[in-house]
Amino acid sequence: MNDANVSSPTIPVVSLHEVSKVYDGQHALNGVSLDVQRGEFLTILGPSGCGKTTILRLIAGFEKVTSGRVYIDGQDVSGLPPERRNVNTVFQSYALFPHMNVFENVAFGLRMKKRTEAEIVSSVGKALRLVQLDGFEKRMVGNLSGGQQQRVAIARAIVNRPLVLLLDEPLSALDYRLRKRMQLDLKHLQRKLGITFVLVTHDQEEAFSMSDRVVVMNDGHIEQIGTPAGIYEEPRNLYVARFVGEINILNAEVVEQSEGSARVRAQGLDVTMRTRCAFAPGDKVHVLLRPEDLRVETLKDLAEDPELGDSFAGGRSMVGTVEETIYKGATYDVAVRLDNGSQVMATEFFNEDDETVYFRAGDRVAVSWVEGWEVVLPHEE
Amino acid sequence: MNDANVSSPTIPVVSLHEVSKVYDGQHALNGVSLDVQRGEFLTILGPSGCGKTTILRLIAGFEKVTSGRVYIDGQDVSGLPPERRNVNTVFQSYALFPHMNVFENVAFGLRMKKRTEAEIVSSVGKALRLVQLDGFEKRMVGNLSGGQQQRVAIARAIVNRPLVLLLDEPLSALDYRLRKRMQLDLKHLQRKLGITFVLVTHDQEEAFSMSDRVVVMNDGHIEQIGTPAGIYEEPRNLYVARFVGEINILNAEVVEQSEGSARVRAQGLDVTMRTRCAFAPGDKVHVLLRPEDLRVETLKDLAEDPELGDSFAGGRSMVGTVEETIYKGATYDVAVRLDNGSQVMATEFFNEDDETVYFRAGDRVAVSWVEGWEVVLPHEE
Amino acid sequence: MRSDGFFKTAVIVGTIAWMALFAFVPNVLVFLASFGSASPENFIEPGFSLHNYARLMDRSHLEIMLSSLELSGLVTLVCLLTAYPFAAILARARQPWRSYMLVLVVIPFWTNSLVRTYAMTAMLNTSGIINSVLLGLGIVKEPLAMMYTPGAVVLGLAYTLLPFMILPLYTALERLDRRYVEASRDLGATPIKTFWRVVVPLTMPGIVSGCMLVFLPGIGMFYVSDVLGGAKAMLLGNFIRDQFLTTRDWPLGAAASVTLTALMGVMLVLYWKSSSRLNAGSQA
Amino acid sequence: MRSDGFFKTAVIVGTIAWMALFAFVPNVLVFLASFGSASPENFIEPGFSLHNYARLMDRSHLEIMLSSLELSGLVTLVCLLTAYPFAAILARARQPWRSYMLVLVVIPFWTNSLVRTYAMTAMLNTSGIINSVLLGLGIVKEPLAMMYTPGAVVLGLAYTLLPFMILPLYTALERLDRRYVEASRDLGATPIKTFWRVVVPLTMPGIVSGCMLVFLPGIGMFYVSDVLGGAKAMLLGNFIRDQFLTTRDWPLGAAASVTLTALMGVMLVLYWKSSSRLNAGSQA
Repeated sequence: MNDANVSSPTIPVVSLHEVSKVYDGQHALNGVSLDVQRGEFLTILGPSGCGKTTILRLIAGFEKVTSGRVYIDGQDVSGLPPERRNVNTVFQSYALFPHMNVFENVAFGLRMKKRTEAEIVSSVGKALRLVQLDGFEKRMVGNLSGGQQQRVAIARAIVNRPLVLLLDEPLSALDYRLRKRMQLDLKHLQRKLGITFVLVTHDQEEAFSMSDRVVVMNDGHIEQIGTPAGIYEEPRNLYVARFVGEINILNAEVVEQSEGSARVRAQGLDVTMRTRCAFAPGDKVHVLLRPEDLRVETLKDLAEDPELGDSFAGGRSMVGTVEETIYKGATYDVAVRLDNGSQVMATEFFNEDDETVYFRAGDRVAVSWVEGWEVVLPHEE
Repeated sequence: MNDANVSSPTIPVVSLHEVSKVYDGQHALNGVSLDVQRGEFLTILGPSGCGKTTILRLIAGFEKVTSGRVYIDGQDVSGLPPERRNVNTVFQSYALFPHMNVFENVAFGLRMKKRTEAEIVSSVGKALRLVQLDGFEKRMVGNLSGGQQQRVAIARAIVNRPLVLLLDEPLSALDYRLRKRMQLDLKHLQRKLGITFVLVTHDQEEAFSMSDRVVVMNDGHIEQIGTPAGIYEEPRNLYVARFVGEINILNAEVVEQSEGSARVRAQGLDVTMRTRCAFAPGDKVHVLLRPEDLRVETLKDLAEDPELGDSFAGGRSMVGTVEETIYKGATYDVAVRLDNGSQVMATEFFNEDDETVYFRAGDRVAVSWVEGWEVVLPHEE
Repeated sequence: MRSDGFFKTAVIVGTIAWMALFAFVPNVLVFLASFGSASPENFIEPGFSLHNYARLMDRSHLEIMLSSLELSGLVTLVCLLTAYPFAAILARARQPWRSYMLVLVVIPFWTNSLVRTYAMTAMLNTSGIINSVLLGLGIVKEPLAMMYTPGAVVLGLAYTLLPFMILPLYTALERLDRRYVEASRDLGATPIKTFWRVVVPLTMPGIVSGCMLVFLPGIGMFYVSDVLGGAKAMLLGNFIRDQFLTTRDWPLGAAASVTLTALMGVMLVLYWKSSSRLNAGSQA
Repeated sequence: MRSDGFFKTAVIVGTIAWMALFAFVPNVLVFLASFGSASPENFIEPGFSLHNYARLMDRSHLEIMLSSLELSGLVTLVCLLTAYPFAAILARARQPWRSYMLVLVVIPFWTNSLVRTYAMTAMLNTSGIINSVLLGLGIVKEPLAMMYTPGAVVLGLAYTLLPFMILPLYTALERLDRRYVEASRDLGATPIKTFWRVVVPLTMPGIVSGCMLVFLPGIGMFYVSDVLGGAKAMLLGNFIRDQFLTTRDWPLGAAASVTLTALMGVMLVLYWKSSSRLNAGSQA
């Protein structure tokens, strides 16, 4: 067994090559390739059953690949059992040993490595201080709260100084408030330790606020890999666009294509849009607009204020009726039924002059958007 | 047993009077009084263990009050078992009968009421259509997905046309995406049926986007009752303010108090703030600022742009250094360490001219806020 | 790694083969013996004839079998009716009461069952405790003859076998999620309707395994029948024992045993069939 | 509502009282009998003397007790070592294999245990199956004398009692969350270390209840010892039976039975004490 702590910084710390996994004749993973860089915080995002946990289990060694290769620190680990891989896991249900106290749980990995008692006491103490649980050594794990158990699970893993820490939806069992706090704590812990974190979640907010890179999965394969901003702003297809946030999808047709942009007819509008794809005139496309990029004004205001009216006259404005407004605290959503029957959702911020929700159900409004913030994708069905 | 569907519209549909509940000598609820209005969507919001589920169980009749009274439709139900109360529950774990198919699960309540077979078939059909599960009648519940089971549980409850529908964290077991969709679906269902909904959750976003009124609970008592906007914008104390969203809390001292406002010294600033509380000069107070109400500009920009500089010169600007930025998709958070050592978090929106995150760790910035959007509360410890 | 996997497979296959051998060979021997015939020197003469089974169809043998099944069925019923409420209370009790009551269930199991059977005679005797109490209270004038009656055998068997009924019922009831009961009440079912429509169907596996754990040994516990039932061979167990011990007609005893096993298998299959039909077609 | 609550309480109290009566009265009778003395006409003369316990301390009686405990301990060990791997495989097996293997466990229970014991004789006899095979393969020249040895009794008892060991172990292992095993491996423990440090401690309740379900009946199953062990009264069960059936010295039999129960109680208490000390002080 090589000492994986001494290793080249240039090769990926974890690498999956064309990995497939079949359970009962069903593909849980289908030809997945992925490189995890040293020291990064990578999040695998997807709905339940998309195969994201399977990736973690293959890296940890709990499952064997059906085909393909898994490398940790450049070494093919396909044949290695979990105890011989220099990675540790924080389980979704924590899996703390119920017959041991907090100290013994955290010390377990060190005892397996036959460290001296003095070393163990000092390392466990440090790990528990890192997760702010010093003084809890003798408590039985069954008597701890969910958040405390979660932190014991993290301490139990990091005390071994693994090359990679694998986290399987570690926050899903926590309360909303505690989850938000732990997101920041985990991110800071990762920076402090410099250990590579690979986290699995179905919560897009969690993925965005913690990760350096996000892997969006669907049905056993990877849809897109990129930075949070890259994925949110330039989704590669409708699935990714829908999964990482609310989105409005308009059906449209390409009228004319030129370098880097296309003239598109959507909802009766004729607009030139920036796009990286190549289309032919007549191609069906989707125009994607995030709710927070939409601007909504009442027809009444537009008529009364010529300057405002001008800014809406650029050809990018659609007319409809407000169906409902949904209060969100910092923002509110406006659901608008366009006159052609389709529904769009716009997120509005409270403005300085008027703290109350401005739109009421039934208001006639025009909907426009910031030029260049739309995404044009080929038609999918 | 009175027919509760024919009832006066003026009295609260559910009413709790000074209700306490003691388990093993511990107060789960401590003198809680609450009126639920006919037809409203009321959400009880709080962390786990705050007693919110106990309220639901007392209304449903699964528990008996230790002291106090519970009224349903004006009638004291303290002695009535669950089967004689005209309310139905959607359980957190759904609790669908595993030995029955979907039809039999939904029909259970009607069979107990000895409805005719023809009536049952028609009512169950209608209920399943409402939750978009027609055609699933003969499926065993164990073979359904989480979201489908959830909808069967709702159908099983609403088919009985209860006076009140009680929902115990009905969405907590669902994926992030599915949960968001079900929030809207539930809200629309409630409007369509006109049944009073009482929902329990620990998720503030869920509470805000669905409810007419929100009850914030803590440790067995009610902290505040109000509309989502009322609670978010005018929290009664620090607990509520912290629970319903991110918030920055500055310690300050009252310098001078006048009608409806106070001159307050905070972080070296001297500002006049709107407040409804009465303070004496020298009183310690908290100034609460929501991250989205904060404005952040670099000192460099302020120096270069006199107009911008002027708007920050109103006495409400604090200087500090950017620690980190956290990408959230539609927005990003900026963590600023003020020069006096305290940390504030500001939420920034991407602006039209510059799509990238503007602030970098280490930037020197000034932080200001929209006048009048602060909340001043008495000092708590 | 290859050798590791091979070793694992070898252990698994070996263990299962050993269990199969252990479980099956004696049963196969009994099965084969039932087709042989008795011989003075070797006890069994191998062969293939249905002669022994034909002999079982004798009127006298059939009577023993039927009365034995009836008696054991009665024992099972007594155990089920006694054990169900107790198991239900047990499953709902709080600690430490639950532990105390579980010990209460285990205690009868601790004392040698033969000894307890004799203790029963001290209670049921004409000069025993029950008669003393009844006579003392003036409820009866003459001591009741309870010993050597089928009732005494049923009581003795039920007493000995009760823990086997309680434990699976307790497990089933303890695993039963309280929310199902609450959901049923919430939907308007009274406690009694909830019991029949929700609790009983959901604890059926416990009921069936409890009944099997009582019914089968109930047929075989010859010594209880010996002590409390007197000279009459009331149970099939006594009959089979006699064939092996007294009459030395091993093939006939084997045939009786095989018939009994087959009967149980048929009953179990019928239960499975009916329960799966119930599940699949409850709405059709 | 008041009357409803009263009715409920009455049912609970009634059920528990009935169980207590049912479980305790015969045990109390045995307890009382152990302090009496034998009389020709009434079997037991009530009284209070420790005479019977003193008689148990006889060298010959002590020898029977010790050898019986030793034999039953051996049976328990054989059952535990055989059952643990099988139960582990069973708990991890997929459906429908798991059901098939569970049936395999239940089958020995189905055939009358006395009949199976006789089937064992057909295997262990000098002219039995095992000797035939060994002679045929030329492994032995003379048939082995396996019948009427302690080994035969141990084998017979282990065979009869194995299901009682497998079922609680299976339940414990099936309930064991796989994640604990994965967490242990993840933290660097080999499969063997994982077994001793995680699996065994977490399945200890199953191990203890399995051992109790085998050890106690193992002492009492006199007929297995009769058939396979011959005339020698090897088990305490045979001794007790003889006191009741042959010697008619009921008080001595009762004293032996009470001693056995007390011994078990002490063992159980010692286990509880040690396991709770283990849990509380594993770091001290």
